[in-house]
Amino acid sequence: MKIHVHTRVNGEATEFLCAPDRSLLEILRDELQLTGTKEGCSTGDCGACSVMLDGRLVCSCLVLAPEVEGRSIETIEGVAKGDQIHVLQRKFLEHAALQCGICTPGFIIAAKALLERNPDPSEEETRYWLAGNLCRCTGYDKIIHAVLDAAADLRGETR
Amino acid sequence: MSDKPKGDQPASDRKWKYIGTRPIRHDGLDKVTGRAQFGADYALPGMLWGKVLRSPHAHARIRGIDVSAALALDGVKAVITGRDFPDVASEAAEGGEGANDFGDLAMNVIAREKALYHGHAVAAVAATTAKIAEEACKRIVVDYEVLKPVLSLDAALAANAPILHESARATGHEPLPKGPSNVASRREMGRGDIAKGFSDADVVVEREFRTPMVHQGYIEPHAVLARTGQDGRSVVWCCTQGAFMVRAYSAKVLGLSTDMIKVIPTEIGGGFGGKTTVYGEPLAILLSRKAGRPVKFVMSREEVFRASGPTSGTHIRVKMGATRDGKLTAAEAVLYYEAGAFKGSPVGAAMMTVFAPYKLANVRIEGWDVVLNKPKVAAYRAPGAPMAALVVETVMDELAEKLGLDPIDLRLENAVHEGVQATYGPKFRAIGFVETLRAAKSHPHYKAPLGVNQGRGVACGFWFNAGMSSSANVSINEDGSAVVVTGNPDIGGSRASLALMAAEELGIPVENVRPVVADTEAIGYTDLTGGSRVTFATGMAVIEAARDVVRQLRARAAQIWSVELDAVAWEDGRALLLSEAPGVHEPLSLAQLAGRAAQTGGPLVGRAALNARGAGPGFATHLCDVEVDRETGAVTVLRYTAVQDAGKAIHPSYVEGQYQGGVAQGIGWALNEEYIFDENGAMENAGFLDYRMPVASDLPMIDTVIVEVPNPMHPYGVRGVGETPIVPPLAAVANAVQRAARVKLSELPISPPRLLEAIDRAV
Amino acid sequence: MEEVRYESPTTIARAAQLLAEPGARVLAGGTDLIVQMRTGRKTPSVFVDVKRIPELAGIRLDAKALWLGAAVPAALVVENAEVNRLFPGLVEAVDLIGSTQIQGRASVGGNLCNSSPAADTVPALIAIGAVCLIAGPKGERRVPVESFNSAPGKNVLAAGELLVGFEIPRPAARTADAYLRFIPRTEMDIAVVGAGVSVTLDASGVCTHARVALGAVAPTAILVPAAVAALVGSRGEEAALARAAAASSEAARPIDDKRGTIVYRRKVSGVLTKRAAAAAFERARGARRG
Amino acid sequence: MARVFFSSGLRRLVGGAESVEIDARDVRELLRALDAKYPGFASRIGDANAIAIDGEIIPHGEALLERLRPDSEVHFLPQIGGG
Repeated sequence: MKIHVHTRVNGEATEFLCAPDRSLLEILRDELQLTGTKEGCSTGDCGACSVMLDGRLVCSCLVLAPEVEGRSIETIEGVAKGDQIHVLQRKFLEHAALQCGICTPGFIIAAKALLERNPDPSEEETRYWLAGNLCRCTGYDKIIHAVLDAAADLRGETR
Repeated sequence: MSDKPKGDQPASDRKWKYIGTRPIRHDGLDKVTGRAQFGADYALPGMLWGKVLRSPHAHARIRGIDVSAALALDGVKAVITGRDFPDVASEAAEGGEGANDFGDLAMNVIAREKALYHGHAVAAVAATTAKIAEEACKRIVVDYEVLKPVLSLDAALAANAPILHESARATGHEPLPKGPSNVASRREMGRGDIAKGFSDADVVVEREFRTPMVHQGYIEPHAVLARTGQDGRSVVWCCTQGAFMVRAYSAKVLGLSTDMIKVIPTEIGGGFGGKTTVYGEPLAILLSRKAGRPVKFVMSREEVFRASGPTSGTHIRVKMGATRDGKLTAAEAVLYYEAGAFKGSPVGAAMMTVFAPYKLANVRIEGWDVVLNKPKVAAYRAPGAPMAALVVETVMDELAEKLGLDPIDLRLENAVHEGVQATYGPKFRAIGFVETLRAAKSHPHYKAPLGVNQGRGVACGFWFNAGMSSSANVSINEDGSAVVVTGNPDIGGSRASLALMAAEELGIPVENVRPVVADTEAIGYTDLTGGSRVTFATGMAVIEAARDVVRQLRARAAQIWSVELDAVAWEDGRALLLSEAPGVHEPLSLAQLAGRAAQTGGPLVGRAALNARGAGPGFATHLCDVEVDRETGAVTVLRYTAVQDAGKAIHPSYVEGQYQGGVAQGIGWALNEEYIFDENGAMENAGFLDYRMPVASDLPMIDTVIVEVPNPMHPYGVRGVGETPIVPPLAAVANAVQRAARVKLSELPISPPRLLEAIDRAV
Repeated sequence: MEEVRYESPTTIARAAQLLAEPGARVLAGGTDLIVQMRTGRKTPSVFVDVKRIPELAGIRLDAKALWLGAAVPAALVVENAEVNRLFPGLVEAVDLIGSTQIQGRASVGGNLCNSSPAADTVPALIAIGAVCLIAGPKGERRVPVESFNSAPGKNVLAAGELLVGFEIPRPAARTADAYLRFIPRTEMDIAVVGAGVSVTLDASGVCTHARVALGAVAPTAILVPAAVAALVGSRGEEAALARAAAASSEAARPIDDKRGTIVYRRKVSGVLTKRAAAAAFERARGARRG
Repeated sequence: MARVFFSSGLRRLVGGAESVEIDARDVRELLRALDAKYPGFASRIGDANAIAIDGEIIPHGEALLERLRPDSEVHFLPQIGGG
């Protein structure tokens, strides 16, 4: 039997029907058409499906859809506010921190979670925090630079 | 002032306005906001979900398939097996990558008489939900006669080995196996007198390595959506390196004419060569035709590992000799490459690249292409070259140590340059190998001190780079902005590079140029994104198309001014009159000319279609520092510098990105990545957890040095840069580990247990 | 096709009732269960989401012990200052469970109940003498962590039983723990070997009490009494650490698999025991009264 | 006269020659001349999938009409794939 789930997605009250064993990722992509959240493995090993669930960074492939009843979700589609992109998004563009771009939404969500709790992370802290996000194109170099630069920017420093 | 377009000047003399700058890529905003649509992001009304039933045996004869129970399941709309496909004759596949054969390709897409690897597609289902399709697959009954699988090169070559293809015979150069064997081909190449070369040597070093099958590891699984109308015409959305390749290959596998299939390339989430052939595309087309509804297939990560195209496991022996003063006298290599279930490993390219960086008069190279019960290999970034370079570069390192020479000096002594005859035959044109060696030697990294249990490795690499066919249109909008249309899926920022080249020719800001990747019916034939060819070859087409439209713009201005075409020049986005009477006619801007297009003959569209010749080879020299934990065998990469000749870097950020990405893949290949098979041929680590690709905390920053020795055959001097970066890292890491741990290695990956064993053995 | 249900009880009693149904599975962080479901290794018919049961969702410290709810996500444990101060080794182990994303969901209870021999928190829990609090139809019972798992994928929970949490005794004075694991990468791997050590020192720095546990080298995590014997009475000097290392290598009964070989795991069991013990001694020397 | 080089693997097809000079204006003429000189040559280089003419590597199927200069150097090569 399908379950009727009420949740908030990117600040908007949202409801959907789902089979109990469907993942949040499947609901976001296939039911809510929020395809910015990507699927790379569905086993929690690549981070492409990263979203915020009640302010916690999680892999949406490892959340069952009925679990989000009454909770709030933030996806990549909610990171830019109106016509203003987030500093991280701007820094990813400026640093050429994406090549194919499939991992980018997950990295931006994860990096945003990092900077919200640690405004001045070291390179090592950043690398370990982002270790659950796989990128196969960049060697991570430009991603790490982009995140550290965004952090500096958010602290009001120029690097 | 000249009466000719700037482009006719030699690239090295030219003053660049946009080339070499780092604009934000045009597709970037969509990709950082989640709007960009990749393969799995498309959906259509009435869409069905496809699933593939895959062989649970690595080697089995298929005696029969009963799909009735699957068809009886509510929600199942179509089921197909090998019997639904036409027989496809053996024929070399053009326009793709590597040595593909259409007959083999068809059998790889779906098994016929035999399943040849664990994961080989046997049947496919389309149903209203993915779950029903999965359940239907479970209800298909396949009658297998399980055969003994062949899982290693040694097993494949053994006398009395089980034979994968009973009717196939080895091709190439004698001596060849008589009768059926798992040898697809054996070739030899070389020149000079090997025996004399080695007898002239003061030092001879021989090394042997085994490397495992590894995967490209793109983060986006293969995905396809196909819709077929009652007229039999199909539209296919898929993430591929080549839309025209998908069209041609699918048409061939399905026995259709090319015009029956239109392929719309989606954004692509990485490929590295792995998306240069077809897997689910023909299945989706046929299912959508049978079901009369759109069908979508998305591979799971496990399917990507088991049933796409990794690259070869290898067994390589290399012997090289040198005089006391460091001159190479002879070199010999024997290369065995796994092709997977069907012939066509990249051993040919390996034979040609193995000694390519060095001047050698006496060479002998032997290459074996061997089939076994593993997935059919596909291209992976400089296919065949990294493993060959691993062995040669470790031999070079050992020669340097034995001769008491600096490892870069030894390479400089023997490095190829313009005019030298490559070991694979032809003479090199202008190349930048020596320049990369010098830049590496003078880099601060090379002089930095090393601590206890630390070591520094040097290694070099070579890749040919490709040209091939490309089409491009450059059209001018009514307000003077421009659109560049090409047929190459953008895998790493190529749109920005192509737009930069058009901007340079047109003389307008790159932000005013929109680069577009077109489908197979909106642009002329274009070979796939691969072989490091897009910025080089498609770039050449874009430059030509832009020059075509510039010629038209000059003609329009000449018409307006009532002067001859030769009297009009194009500079900084404006037509200028080269007359004796300056000030008579104010220059006409691109916007002004565009606004008067209707008045002067109609829309302004430049076109070019070419088969690009003159791809310039790429050379790289890499430095790698590691630290070894002698108690656990763990290796930490401390510092890495990649130096490579780009000819001319169009968008330096994306050139650096190619260097860094290739290095990261190479480090993974060197240290941890491998296909692990159980005794029945099932891959044991078919997921990102145990197929250990580098994560962010595994790597240091990767320094890059872009050397620019212009390619004389490209109007801007461009060389491809995508593939060369993965050639040196295997050896750079291995050499660093060998020096840090004082061991000799003979196998990849240099995983902690393997290294600890080597350390314990050496003590 | 099977119909699947999702339930999110708010009481232990209701959870126990649901868990008595055939095919019922506890859903805590889901980071093991959902993967096992996707790969077909487990086919739950009822998901019993226990995260809305207050007893399972909290961390509480009193004079006697730390009470850790079974479903508390790893991130909350790692962020808890008191847990960090008292049990740095446990935090090290919890912090190693998967990526940041996994930490947002995975729980210590789930790590134990998945009954993998390689679970990182298990040797760490054993080293600090943690006790499992189990509720079920027949009431509550207590089981030491080292006795909880019986074989890979198997544990002492009966139908209808549920792990509520852990009671972890407050450490005595000059007591500290440490946990180390070996993986081929720096993150995102399953332990090839894990070693948890806890030591208590007397005022002069001599070890009076110790616990040493190993993971990933036997069907379940194991205690190593011989390593304890090597440490007790020592000051953590090189020779004692070497004896403890040898004892761990001797005690390990590993298998060859895709993650490591027998020879390798034996050797590294010793290396990690030595290193974790050294860290525990170092910490205990500086540790204030628990 | 274009000079054609034979790598060791091909030499058994041409009586051991390392290279020969052939009078040909394009690759098609060259292959005809080689086949006349060494009967069966053209059909047996099937696995030499690319031809290098003055340093330019061209897939076999595309090379037939390629012009040769009097001083051209020609090599037969295996096929290369790119990633």
